[in-house]
Amino acid sequence: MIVKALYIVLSVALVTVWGLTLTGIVRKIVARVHGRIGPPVWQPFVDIIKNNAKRTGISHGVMFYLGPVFRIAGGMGTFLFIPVLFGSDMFSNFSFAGDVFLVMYFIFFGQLGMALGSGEGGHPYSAIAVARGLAQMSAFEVPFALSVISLAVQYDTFSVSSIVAAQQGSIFSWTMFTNPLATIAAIIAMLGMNMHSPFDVVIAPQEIPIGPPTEYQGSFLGMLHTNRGIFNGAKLILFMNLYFGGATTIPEMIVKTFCIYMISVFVGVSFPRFRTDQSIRFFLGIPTLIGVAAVILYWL
Amino acid sequence: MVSPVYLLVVTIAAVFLVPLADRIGRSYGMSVFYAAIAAAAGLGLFWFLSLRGGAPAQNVFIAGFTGPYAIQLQLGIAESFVIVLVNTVFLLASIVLGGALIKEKAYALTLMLLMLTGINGLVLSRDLFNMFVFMELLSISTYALVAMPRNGQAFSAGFKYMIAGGLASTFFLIGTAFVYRTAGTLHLDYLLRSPELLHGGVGFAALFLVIAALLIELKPFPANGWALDVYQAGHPGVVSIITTAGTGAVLFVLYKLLPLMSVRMLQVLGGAGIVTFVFSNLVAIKQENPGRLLGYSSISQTGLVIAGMVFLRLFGIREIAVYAAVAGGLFLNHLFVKGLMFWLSERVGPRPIREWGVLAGKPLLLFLFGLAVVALSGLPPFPGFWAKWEFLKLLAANGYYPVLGFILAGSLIEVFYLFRWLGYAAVKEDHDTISPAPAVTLPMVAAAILLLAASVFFSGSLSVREPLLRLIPAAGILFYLLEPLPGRVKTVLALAASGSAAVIVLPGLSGLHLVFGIMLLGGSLVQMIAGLGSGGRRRGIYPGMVMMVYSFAGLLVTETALGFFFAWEMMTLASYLLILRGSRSARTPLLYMIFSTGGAFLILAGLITALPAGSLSSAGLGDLVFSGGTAFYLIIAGFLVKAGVVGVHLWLPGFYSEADHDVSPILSSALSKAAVAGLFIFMSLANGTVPGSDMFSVILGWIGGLTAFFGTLMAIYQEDAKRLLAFSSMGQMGYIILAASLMSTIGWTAAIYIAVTHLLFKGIMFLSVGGVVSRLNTTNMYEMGGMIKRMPLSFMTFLIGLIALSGVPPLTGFGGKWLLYSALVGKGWYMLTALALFSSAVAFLYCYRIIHSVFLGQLKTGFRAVKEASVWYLIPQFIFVMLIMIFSMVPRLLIEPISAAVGKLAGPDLLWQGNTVSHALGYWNGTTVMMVTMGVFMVPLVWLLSRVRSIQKVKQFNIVYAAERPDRPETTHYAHNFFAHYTKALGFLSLPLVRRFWEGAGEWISSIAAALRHLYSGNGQTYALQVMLYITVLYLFMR
Amino acid sequence: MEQINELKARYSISDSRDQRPDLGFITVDPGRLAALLAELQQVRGYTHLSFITAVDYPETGTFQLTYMVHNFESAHSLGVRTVISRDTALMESVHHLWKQAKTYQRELKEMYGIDFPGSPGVDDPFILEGWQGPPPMRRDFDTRAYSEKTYFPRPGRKTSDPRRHMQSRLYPDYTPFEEET
Amino acid sequence: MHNKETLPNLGLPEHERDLFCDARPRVSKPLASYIEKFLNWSRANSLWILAYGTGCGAIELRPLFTARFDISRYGMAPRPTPRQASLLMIGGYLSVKTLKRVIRSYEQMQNPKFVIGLGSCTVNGGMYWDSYNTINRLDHYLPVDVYITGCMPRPEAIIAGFEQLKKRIKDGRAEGANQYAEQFDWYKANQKKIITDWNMPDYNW
Repeated sequence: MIVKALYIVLSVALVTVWGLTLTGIVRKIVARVHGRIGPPVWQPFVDIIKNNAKRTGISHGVMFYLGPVFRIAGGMGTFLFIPVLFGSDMFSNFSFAGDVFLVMYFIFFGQLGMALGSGEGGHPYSAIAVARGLAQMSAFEVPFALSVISLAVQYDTFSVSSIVAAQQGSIFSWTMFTNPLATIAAIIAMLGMNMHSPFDVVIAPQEIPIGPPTEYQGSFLGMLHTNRGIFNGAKLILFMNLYFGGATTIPEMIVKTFCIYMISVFVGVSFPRFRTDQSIRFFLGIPTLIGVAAVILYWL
Repeated sequence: MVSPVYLLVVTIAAVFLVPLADRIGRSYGMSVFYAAIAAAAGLGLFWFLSLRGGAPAQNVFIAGFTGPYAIQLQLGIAESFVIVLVNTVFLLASIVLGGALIKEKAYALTLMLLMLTGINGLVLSRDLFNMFVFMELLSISTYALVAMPRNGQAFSAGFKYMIAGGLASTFFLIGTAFVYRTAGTLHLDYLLRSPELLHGGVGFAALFLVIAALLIELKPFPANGWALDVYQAGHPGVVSIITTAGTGAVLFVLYKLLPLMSVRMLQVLGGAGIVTFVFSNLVAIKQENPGRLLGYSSISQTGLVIAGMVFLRLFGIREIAVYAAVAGGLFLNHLFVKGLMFWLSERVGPRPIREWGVLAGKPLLLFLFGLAVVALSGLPPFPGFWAKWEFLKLLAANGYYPVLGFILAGSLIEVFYLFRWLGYAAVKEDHDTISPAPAVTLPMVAAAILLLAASVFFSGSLSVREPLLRLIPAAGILFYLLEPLPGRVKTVLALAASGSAAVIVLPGLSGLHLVFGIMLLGGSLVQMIAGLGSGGRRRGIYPGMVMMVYSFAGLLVTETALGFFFAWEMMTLASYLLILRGSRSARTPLLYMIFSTGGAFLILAGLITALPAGSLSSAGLGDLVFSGGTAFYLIIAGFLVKAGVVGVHLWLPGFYSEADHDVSPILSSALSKAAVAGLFIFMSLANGTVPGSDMFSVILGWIGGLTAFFGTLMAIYQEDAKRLLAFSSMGQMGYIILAASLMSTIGWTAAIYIAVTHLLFKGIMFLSVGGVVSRLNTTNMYEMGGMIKRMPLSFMTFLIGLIALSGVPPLTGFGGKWLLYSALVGKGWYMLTALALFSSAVAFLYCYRIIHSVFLGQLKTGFRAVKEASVWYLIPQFIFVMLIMIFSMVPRLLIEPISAAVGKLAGPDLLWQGNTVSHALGYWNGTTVMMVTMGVFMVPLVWLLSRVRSIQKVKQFNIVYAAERPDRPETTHYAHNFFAHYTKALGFLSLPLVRRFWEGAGEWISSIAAALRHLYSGNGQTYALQVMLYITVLYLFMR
Repeated sequence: MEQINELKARYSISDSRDQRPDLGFITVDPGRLAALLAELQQVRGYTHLSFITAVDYPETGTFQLTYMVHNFESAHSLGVRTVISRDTALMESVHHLWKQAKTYQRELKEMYGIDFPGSPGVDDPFILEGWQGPPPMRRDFDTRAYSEKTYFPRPGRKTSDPRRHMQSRLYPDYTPFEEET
Repeated sequence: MHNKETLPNLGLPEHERDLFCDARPRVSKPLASYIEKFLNWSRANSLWILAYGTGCGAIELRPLFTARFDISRYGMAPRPTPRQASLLMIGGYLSVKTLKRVIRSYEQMQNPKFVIGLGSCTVNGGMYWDSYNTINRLDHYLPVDVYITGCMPRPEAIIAGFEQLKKRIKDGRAEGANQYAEQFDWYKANQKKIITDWNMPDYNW
């Protein structure tokens, strides 16, 4: 019991540090591509410290107060239901508590709580942003769901651990190679999930200042930023497990998640922004068809 | 035994006595008049009772001859039955007419008495010529009485009536002559003894003319234009006699002639009856005048009675009890109801049906009217219901499915216009009032009581043995009588009544029945507590509510098909009453009634088709035979209509949302489960015996999936909080149907699991919103906002409900989703899995929309002082919240009993290991998930709490507003047209195509009705021509 | 210009001149202005009101108002001028001819204190929120004194004429013309 | 919540007072010096800017984000909402009307918060010094940490100003928020002297 608790602490610490560092690295890389020097890699940590070091704060009420708590609980929970390293007891987390559907639905836990919290803030921009975010979410969920169903058909299981186990062996037993269509559909869905450009109308900073967290500051914001690291890490690890053969060691995990993240960064810096209705139509178009094809391919 | 002659003697003697007594004084004349009629009715009753007691039938020969030349009167059980009915109604109608008669001279009284003599004579006499004489007596007195109002319209109507009546008499007389010429006798008994006498061309022609004449007297469609003006122009009292007693006598003559007819004749005659039934109902749709509408309705009922007895004869049935059950039941129903309705129209006065809102302020009259409408529509517990059931059962047993279909279609049309009318009456629009008139009200009450007594009689003689079923209407009436009590007292009484039903019923149930019993009864009971939160008298809620709960119990307890259908129809009726009271428009209850009745008719058709061969008495549910498939599919289709699947969901949003705030939760959370219960009861009955069930489950699955999707999609566009929740219920029903269609252990477990959790969270959400709405007096979400500040408890429960609804772990909703997807993927329905996943993602949209628009965002200026919802609204919510939390902590508590109740079906079972549930593909440990969630929730919370000292609590306008300050809360709250971009992207999916389709269908039917109306030109000559043509066509068919 | 000549007599136009082929000015009595503008708009095709502006002449105690109207067909702009007394500072509103006139009139009310009775919202603040001093665009309003009194001037501020300052920075040897004379 | 003393909010009509928080701003004492030193380091290295482009200065801020000047290397980033920003950049002259918005934005930022006045106009009114509608000295209305003079200052000058500010922060001298809370009445009096239609609470939380 205590050992497990220690493992969990270790695991969460690992994903927090790596998730935030990854954000820092990516910022640095993007800056270099722009020809800038860019912020230091540890900048996300400084930001979090700074935010928590705010001496005052405001709260609009209990739900507002709990919003970031929900958010970070959602992030940590999502992470804790995913096995991080294949075959490692230390980093298996609570993956015995549920399968891939649990993870898919737990993702919503934090988003829902955050949406509620920002809703109590009473700011119209928060509500607008949540409306956009939910609309977009419902759309990218379709290719992702199809992709996961295709995996379930392919591997005959919902269990993330089993899916990872089935991909062991050579690099060519990764889902990426055995089921490329599902992988493509999921990667496109991931672009929406990560809310990078072209799907960042949710937080459109110039138009609806930063979206849902418009009213959040100080410790709340620090918590949201921490969650960004955890949640990003969790999502990347999930994708790594489902499509890229999982990882057996921490360095492998780091390399793989980095590469997966770079996909959405690459797309993000290359494309302008979609309007909400455009992104809904986009996700329900080609990506969905790819997902359908992936399912049908394994159905037959 | 008193000789039947005295029946005629009494009235004829009175014909002479009345003028004499009238000389002495008006009141003496009237007294003699009423005494004579009362005596006649009393004689009828006496005979009926003694004949039932076993006394032999009497044959009396008068006029000094013995048969075949004598005047023969026969008094058997059938005759006495008709005599007692027609005389009673005649008596009641005369009381209604009292006011009009007293202004006339004595001859009006004598005419009335002559009319009664004619009627009684027709019933009693056994030879054709006497029948002719009595018919003439009836006709002539009718012409005169019709013209009694002495205006142009009445004269013209009477004249048209006379032309056609004259034609009919002529044909009858010619036919009688031919019969005499061919057979040498006019005595029915002789003719029956040697039917060969009427064989051959002349014999046929003779019989044809007689039958055609009788048919014309019964005003068959379309040769009935001549009669219809009478309904509009005549005094309602007189008209009620014509259409009940007069028609009854002629119908009885037809009944007496039935054994003479050939199969061909019977078929054509039955067809004529059905055509009359269907098309008269169709034309009635377009009627605005109550008299005329009732006229069409009477004619259609007459058609149905004709069809009833003719088909029975055609099926070779000789037992008089069956005729009594079918034709007698239909006739009795028609008799009292039409009497009641015509008298009511006298009471309301010359108003088109749209203005019958004057009844809304008169509980007794409205009750009587509602009773009449319900009875006439063939709903239980009235005789029409039992009679129709028997009739349709016989039709199905003999393979007359098209006829069955026509009757159901006609009945549906009938339900439409009758309930539309009831809707007009129930919605108070003008403040006109009608003066009291006990002389009219008393007969109506009497008729209603007689009708109810007859209902008891019929239900007793026919097969509904479970006492609980009889309690359903009894409870309704009891609570109607308790109406004057204060609302809270009635709530407590209703709780007690429903609670005792639950206590009595539940221990006797097992398996799925028990699960649904707990859901339906327990769910309703808990939510009924909310009723204590509303003050006032709350008229009209509890009769429906208690009836509904008892119907739930009945549905689960009953073991017979008839019992099931009875309970089902009672439930429909009860819920109709509930929505009628709460609804703002007449449209919603009407739509509900149409679709519910349509669904019920599908179930009815399926049930009687599935009845095992040769079961005249009622068959058990277990005996139903589904091997043909059709019956099963019809039943399932019926339940799907009731569940409101996409395509037939038109009634759903209004129905779930427009009732009172404490009633809507029950309708949406519990009543919706009745359809599910029915679905499961019949699917488990039929499991494995239905051919082609693979295809069936695929189709059912897609219906469920599309319902889930479209229900959800439409929910996100609603501006009305309750409508949003209603569409959400539609979506959840879709999941349930989808899961049920899988026909696997996990699938059914999922379906029932979702049903249970839906009951819980939808109950919470509706009650919470109901509590809010009852404080704010608006259901528009954009007018609300910020209620978390004023109603934190309601918010809390709503939030729990919402998390459960959305399927986010750790609450119960996730279990349903997990089971559903597991079962779907296990079955290999991948596209449906994706559709379900998409729907559940879209569900987040409306979830957020409602909680944000109502509880979060900006508190509006006008609502700054509202209080937390009533504690009575909160108690049921907290009970449900407790249940949700328990089931979330230990899902095993819920899933295991359900899967035990489901039993073993196709597909893998669920395996348990501690709190982990697993199947071949996946696994889930709800308890661990809950623990982990609480753990990860606590850590950041503790950190934030350590910082709480530095946090300033601010108010709603302390927001960053682009360096401005918000102007008003109303303009700062983002709530209207919340998902505009969704409309832009996927709006084409939510176009009201279904509504347009049904409106188109309605339009189409209505234009047919309008076209048919052109038959009625108002010209006497045309009508005469129509009669001639009708007879010609009839001849061509019968030949 | 024939058009103007036609109008001249009827509206007692006191002065008219063509600045450019597509731009002319006429001056009219304040009392006849609205009628003239109505005819220009409805009969003469000057359908567009470009702006209304005022010039303050404290010397003569008058405001000169200019209503610039434009004819899209002939691409001709016409400035209709009128002179009103500075003391009463009252003018007839033309918002019934052009809705947007109310905005210009509101501005003139705020900046010059010229009232247009009946013009919708003419008393609402236009760009100055809660201004309580005299109308700031009147030439007899001393903004510097007002500023010094109101806005905490920072002591020690040195002010130099930008032109001379730049001349001395860039061309130290240059002697300005006016100083020569 | 700790400060029992409330503001009268007389500028608001009666029915609107309940819509705004009426608490006074409060002084937040710095923590123990070694912790505060660390925290100040983080504050100095994570300056999030709320750029209020009140005047021509706004145009000079744009180049800061380009590859040539790149202030992101100092951990600085623009932030669209005052709630999350710690540095308010006043980009030029302030009319009375703009000042009102600036005050509101400043008050909506959370302690610690810093102000940089950009250009001569914020120092002494600049070329608008005698205008009837432009303030002369920003520090009479808000506590200014650093003034960057010039008309307009070049990006290099602005970066130098940032360095100055970071130094002040690290030295623990950038306590403008506390100063504002301490001398709240003085600031408020100055503000209300020129902003006559005060239709907001006395302190915009």
